[in-house]
Amino acid sequence: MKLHEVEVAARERFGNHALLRYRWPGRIPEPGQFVMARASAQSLDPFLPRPLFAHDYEDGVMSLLFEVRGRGTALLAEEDARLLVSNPVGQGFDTDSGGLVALVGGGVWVSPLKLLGKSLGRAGIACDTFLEIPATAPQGYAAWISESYPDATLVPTEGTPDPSRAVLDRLGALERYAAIYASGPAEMLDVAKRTAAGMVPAQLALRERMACANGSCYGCAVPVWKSGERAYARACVEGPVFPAEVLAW
Amino acid sequence: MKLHEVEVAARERFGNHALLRYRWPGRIPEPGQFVMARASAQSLDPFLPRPLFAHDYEDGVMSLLFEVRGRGTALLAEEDARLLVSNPVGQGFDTDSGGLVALVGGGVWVSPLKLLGKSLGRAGIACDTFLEIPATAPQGYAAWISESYPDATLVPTEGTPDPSRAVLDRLGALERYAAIYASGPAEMLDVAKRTAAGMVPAQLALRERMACANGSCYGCAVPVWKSGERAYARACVEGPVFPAEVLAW
Amino acid sequence: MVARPEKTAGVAPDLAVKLCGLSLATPLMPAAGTLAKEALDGAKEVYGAMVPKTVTPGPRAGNPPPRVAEVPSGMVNSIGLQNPGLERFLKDLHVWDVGLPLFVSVAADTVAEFAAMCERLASDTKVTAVELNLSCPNVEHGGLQFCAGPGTVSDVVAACREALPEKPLFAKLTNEGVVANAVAAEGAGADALTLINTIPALVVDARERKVFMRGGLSGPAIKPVALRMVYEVSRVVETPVVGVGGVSSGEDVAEFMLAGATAVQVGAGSFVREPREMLDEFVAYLRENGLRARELTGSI
Amino acid sequence: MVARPEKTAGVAPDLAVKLCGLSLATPLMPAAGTLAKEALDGAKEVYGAMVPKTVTPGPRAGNPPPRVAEVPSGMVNSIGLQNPGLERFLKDLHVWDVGLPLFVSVAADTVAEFAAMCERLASDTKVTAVELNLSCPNVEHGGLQFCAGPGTVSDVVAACREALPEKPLFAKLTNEGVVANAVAAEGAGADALTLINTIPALVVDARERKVFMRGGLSGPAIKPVALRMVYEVSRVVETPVVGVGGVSSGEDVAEFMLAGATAVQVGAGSFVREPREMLDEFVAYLRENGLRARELTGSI
Ligand SMILES: Cc1cc2nc3c(=O)[nH]c(=O)nc-3n(C[C@H](O)[C@H](O)[C@H](O)COP(=O)(O)OP(=O)(O)OC[C@H]3O[C@@H](n4cnc5c(N)ncnc54)[C@H](O)[C@@H]3O)c2cc1C
Ligand SMILES: Cc1cc2nc3c(=O)[nH]c(=O)nc-3n(C[C@H](O)[C@H](O)[C@H](O)COP(=O)(O)OP(=O)(O)OC[C@H]3O[C@@H](n4cnc5c(N)ncnc54)[C@H](O)[C@@H]3O)c2cc1C
Ligand SMILES: Cc1cc2nc3c(=O)[nH]c(=O)nc-3n(C[C@H](O)[C@H](O)[C@H](O)COP(=O)(O)O)c2cc1C
Ligand SMILES: Cc1cc2nc3c(=O)[nH]c(=O)nc-3n(C[C@H](O)[C@H](O)[C@H](O)COP(=O)(O)O)c2cc1C
Ligand code: FES
Ligand code: FES
Repeated sequence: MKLHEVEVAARERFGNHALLRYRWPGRIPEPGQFVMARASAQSLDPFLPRPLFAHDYEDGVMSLLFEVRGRGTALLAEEDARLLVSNPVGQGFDTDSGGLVALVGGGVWVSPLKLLGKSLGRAGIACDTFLEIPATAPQGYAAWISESYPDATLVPTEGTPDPSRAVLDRLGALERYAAIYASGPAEMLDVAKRTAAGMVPAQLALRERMACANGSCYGCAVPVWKSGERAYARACVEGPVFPAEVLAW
Repeated sequence: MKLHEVEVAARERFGNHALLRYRWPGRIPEPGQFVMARASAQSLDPFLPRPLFAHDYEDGVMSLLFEVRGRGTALLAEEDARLLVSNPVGQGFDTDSGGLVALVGGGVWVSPLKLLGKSLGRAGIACDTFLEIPATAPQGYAAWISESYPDATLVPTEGTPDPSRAVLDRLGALERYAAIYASGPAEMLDVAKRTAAGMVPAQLALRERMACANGSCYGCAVPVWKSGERAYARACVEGPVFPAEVLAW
Repeated sequence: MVARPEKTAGVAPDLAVKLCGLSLATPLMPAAGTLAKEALDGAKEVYGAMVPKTVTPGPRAGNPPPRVAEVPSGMVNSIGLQNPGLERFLKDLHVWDVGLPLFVSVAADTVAEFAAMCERLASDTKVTAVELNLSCPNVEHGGLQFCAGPGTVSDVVAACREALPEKPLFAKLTNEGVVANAVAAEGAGADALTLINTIPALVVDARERKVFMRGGLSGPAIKPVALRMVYEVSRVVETPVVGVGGVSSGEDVAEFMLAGATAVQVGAGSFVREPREMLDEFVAYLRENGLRARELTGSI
Repeated sequence: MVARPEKTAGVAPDLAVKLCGLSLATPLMPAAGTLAKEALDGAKEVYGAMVPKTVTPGPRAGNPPPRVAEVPSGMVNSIGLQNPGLERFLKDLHVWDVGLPLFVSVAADTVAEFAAMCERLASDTKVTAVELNLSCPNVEHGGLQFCAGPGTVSDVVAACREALPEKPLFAKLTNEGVVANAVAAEGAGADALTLINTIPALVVDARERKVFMRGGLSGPAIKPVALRMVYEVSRVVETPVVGVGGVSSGEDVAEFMLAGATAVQVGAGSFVREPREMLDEFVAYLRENGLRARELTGSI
C-alpha cells in the first residue's frame, strides 16, 4: 500500500480524542471512505498502518478524528509526529436516497458523518443528525463534539434504560426517513440494523481489523448474504460501509 | 539494562557527525566508559540500544559524539528525538601512568579522548594529543573537530604513504611517553598495538558489537591472552578499553 | 574512474533471472495470498511473475474474524484459504493476466485432489506453473500438514508431477523439518522450492483473557528464519529456491538471493510498503555493487 | 464499590507460583545465558529463581565474533556456550547465591556426559534444579541437536532422570517438533518443560556480501511462536511448562501464563528493558484484573 508523507496542518486533542488536519493534494475522499495512516516511514514497529475514516475535507485539507487506544494511534497523536497516509479508499455511503435522511452516530465513530453531512448538504438532501453522548464522556465532550457537528441533536444516554437504543429511539417514526446512515458503537449499529429492518434502508459503517486495505489479504472479513448464502466480504474494498440488510449477523 | 530518559540540552550536526548534550544527574563517567542510548521507549524497533562513548562531562551535562551510520544512530540524531541512556559503564582508560602521555585518535573514535584529556589535566598529567584528519573528511572537518580538541595536533593523512600509520609516525620517539591512549579506526589501533609493543604501555578503546552491555550475553567477545592462553573477554565489562598487550590479535 | 566492462554500474542493472527455464523480468513476485486482483495496478512493472491466492478444488468460505493481528515486526493471519474454488477461479483467470507468467498456488485435502487440480491446470494455457501449498492439512493423515514430513511431501509432489508433466512444479514448504522435506520434494520431481510459508503462532489477548488468534506468523520478524531455511536448503538441493518471508526492502531481496534464492516473493511487507519502492532499492543496490540480479544467487 | 473478597484488587497481588513442588516468589526468572553474575543487582526482588548461563562438562571458549546481530524486533546470537566448565562453575557457585532457588542449565556432547553432570549436580546442595539445554549438538548423532527428535530427547532425559532422582529436572526444547519432543521428555521423566530456545536463523550482510551470522533468533519477534508452543504443549502434557521467548513487558508475562506457562523466563528483553519494570507491569495487570499470578496459568 502506497503511503504519502503529508504536512500536518493542525493537531488538536480532547481527552483521548485527537483531531488531525493535513494538506492533501490527492484524491478527494467520499463520505465513509477511510485512509491507512502511520507516524513513521523509518520504523516498521508498530508494523501495520491504522485505518481511519476520512472525517472532513475542505480546500485541500483532510482531517481524521480518532481515539488514542494502542501504540499506533498514540504515535499518530504525538505532537510533532510525522504523518503518512494512503489515498482514501473503500466503498463509502451511498448518498442516493431521494429524501430526508437520518445520520446517527456515537463515540469517536461519529467521524465519517461530518463529511457525509456536508456531501448531503451539497446535494441538497436534508438530514437530521443525532449523536450519542455516552455517560462516560468526559466533561466538556458535548461542547467539543458539537463544534464539528453544529446542527446535530446531542443525545445523552445517561439514565436511559438501554443506552444502545437511546439514539435510535430519539429518531421517532423511522418512516419519515428515506435512509439511515449509522456510525457508532457496535451495539448501536446492531440496534440500527434491527430497528430499520423492513422499514427504511440503513447503511452501517464497520471497522474490521485490516492489514492490506486493498483487498489482498482477506483479513477484514465481514459476514454477509451473497445470493442467499452466508459469505465473507472484505470490508476494505466492499465496505467499510454496508447496507444493513446485507450484513449476516 | 536500565535506561533513563534525559533532557537533551543541545544537538549539533556536522556532516554525518552528531554531538548531543544532555543533562545527567547520575554517575559521573570515567574516561573511556560508554553509555547505551536509544531514541524511544515506545518502540523496540530498532531493538537494541546503541553503545556510545562518554565524550564529555561538565557540571551535570554529558555529551556524546557519534557518526550517523544505520537506523539507530539516525534516530538519535534526529531533531526533537528523545533520548534514553544508561549509566556510564565499562572499564575505561587507566590514567595512572606517571609521566607525559600521548592521546592518539582518528575519525569519530576520537570521542572518548576529550574526557580523557580533561581528566589527565585535572590530575596534572601532561599529554600530547594527535588526531588524524582522513583524506575523506569533509571540508571544514578539521576546524570543527578542533573546537572540541583545541590543543590537539591535527594530522592530515592525505598524501602520506600509509595513512593508518600517519598519526603514530607523528609521535616521534615513543619512549618519550609513559603511556599511549588510542581510540581510532581499527587499522590505527592495530598500528598502535604493534608500534608500542615492548616500548611503551598502550591502551586501546575497542568497539565490539553489544547487546546487554552488562556482561550477561557474552556477545561482545574480544580475543585476549589470559594466563598465557587465548580466551574471549567481554568488552562491556572487561573493556571497552584494553591494555594493548592483552589483546590477542 | 577505471572502466568496469563486465559490470553494470552506470547503466540500468540487469534484473532478469531464469527460473525453471522461464525468463522473469525481475526476481520479485507476490507471495501467494497477499495480492488480490483488485490491487494489480502497476504489477507488470514490478514483478517477474504473478501468483494469485491459493485455490482449492471447491470454494472455501474461510475462517470467521478476527483474521489478522499485529505482532512485533509482523502479523499473524488466520484467513482459512477463502477462495472461490478452482472452476470459478479458472473462469475468471483473465483478471490475473497482466502479461506476466502466471504461477497458480493450489491446496487440497488429499493427494488425489492435489493431483486432480494439477491435471486440470495442465491443460489451461494461461497457467505457466503450479505452486503446491503444502502447509494445508492432509485429511487422510489426521489433519497433519502435507509438509509435516518427507513421506507425505514426497507422495503429493510425485502425484502432482505425474499429473503435470510439462509445466514447472513448485513445492512450498514451511520452516519445520524443511531440509528433509525439500530433499523429498526434489526427489519426487519438484522443479523448484518455495520457502517459507508462515510459522505457526498464537496471539493472546491478555485484557480479555482469551486466545485472540491461532495462525501463521509473517513479516520482518521471520526474515532471519526464512533466510536460514533458504540458505540451508539451497546448499543441499539442485533445484532453484524461491525465497519468501519478511521481505520489506530492496536490501532484503538481495539478502534472500545472496542466501541462495533465485527469485523472491513479497507478502506482508507489501501491506506496509510499496513493492515498487523495494524494487527501486534493489536496483540501487545492484547499481552500487555493479552486479546483475542473477549473479547474487547463492554467492555468499 | 462492591467488595470482591476472593480477589486481590487493592492489595498487593499474590505473585507466588508453585513449580515442581517449589514455591517461587514470582513467576519470573532469567532465561539461561542472559543474566551474568555481574548483573545480579536487585535480582532477588524480581525473580522467583536464578538460572545461570548453560554450563558444559569442560570449559568452552565460545565462537569468534561477531556473536550478536540486531534484526527486526529481536536479535540473533551465536555465543557458542562460552563457559568455564562444570568444576570451575561449581567452585564459584556462591556468586549466584542471591537467596533464590538455583536452576542450573547444562549441556553436553553425549548422553553419558549429560548424565554425569546431573550426577555431579545431584550432590551439590546449592543446586535446586537442573535444566537440560537440549539445543546443543549431539556428537553421537552426527551433530544433530538432542532435541531434533523424540528418540534422543527421551534417551538424554531418561539418563539424567536416573542420575538426578531427587531434584526437579527441566527439559528445554526449541520450536521444531516441540509437541512430540515434549511428550517424549515427559515420558522419560522430566518434571517440567522449558519452551522455547532460540530459533535457527541467518543474518546476511548484503553490503559485504557475506554471511554475517548463523545463530539463534530471540526477542519479541519470536513471541507469537513461543506462545503457540507453550499453548500446544501445555494442552498435551501434565508437567508444568516454563514459557520463554520474546518477553519484554508485564503483559507478555501474562500472555505466556494464560497460554499455559507456570513460570516465565526473560531473555533478550532484559537487554533492552528492565525486568523490574516488567514485573511492575505484571503486578499492575494482576491488580486491574483482580487476579493472583497462579490463577493465570492455562486459563484461556
Ligand atoms: C475502516 C475503519 C475506519 C476507522 N476509523 C476510525 C476513526 O475514524 N476513528 C477512530 O478512532 N478509529 C477508527 N477505526 C479504528 C482504528 O483503526 C483503531 O482504533 C486503531 O487501528 C487502533 O490502533 P491502536 O494502535 O490504537 O491499537 P492497537 O491495539 O495497538 O492495534 C493493534 C492492531 O489491531 C488493530 N485494531 C485495534 N483496534 C481496532 C479497532 N477497533 N478497529 C480496527 N482495528 C483495530 C490495529 O489497526 C492494529 O492492527 C477505524 C477502523 C476501520 C477498520
Ligand atoms: C563501547 C563502544 C563505544 C562506542 N562509541 C562510539 C562513539 O562514541 N561514537 C560513534 O560514532 N560510535 C561509537 N560506537 C559505535 C556505535 O555503537 C555504532 O556505530 C552504532 O551502534 C551503529 O548503530 P546504527 O544504528 O548506526 O547502525 P546499524 O547498522 O543499524 O546497527 C545494527 C547493530 O549493529 C551494531 N553496530 C553497528 N555498527 C557497529 C559498530 N561500528 N560498533 C559497534 N556496534 C555496531 C549496532 O549497535 C546495532 O546493534 C561505539 C561502540 C562501542 C561498542
Ligand atoms: C494474509 C496472508 C495470506 C496468505 N495466504 C496464503 C495462501 O493463500 N497460500 C500460501 O501458500 N501462502 C499464503 N500466505 C503466506 C505467504 O505467501 C508467505 O509465505 C508468508 O506470509 C511469508 O512471507 P511474508 O513474511 O513476506 O508475508 C499468506 C500470508 C498472509 C500474510
Ligand atoms: C545472548 C543469548 C545467550 C543465550 N544463551 C543460552 C544458554 O546458554 N543456554 C540456553 O539454554 N539458552 C540460551 N539462550 C536462549 C534463551 O535462554 C532463550 O531461550 C531465548 O533467547 C528465547 O528467549 P528471549 O526471546 O526472551 O531471549 C541465549 C539467548 C541469548 C539471547
Ligand atoms: S484489509 Fe486486506 S482484504 Fe481488507
Ligand atoms: S554486551 Fe553482553 S556481555 Fe558484553
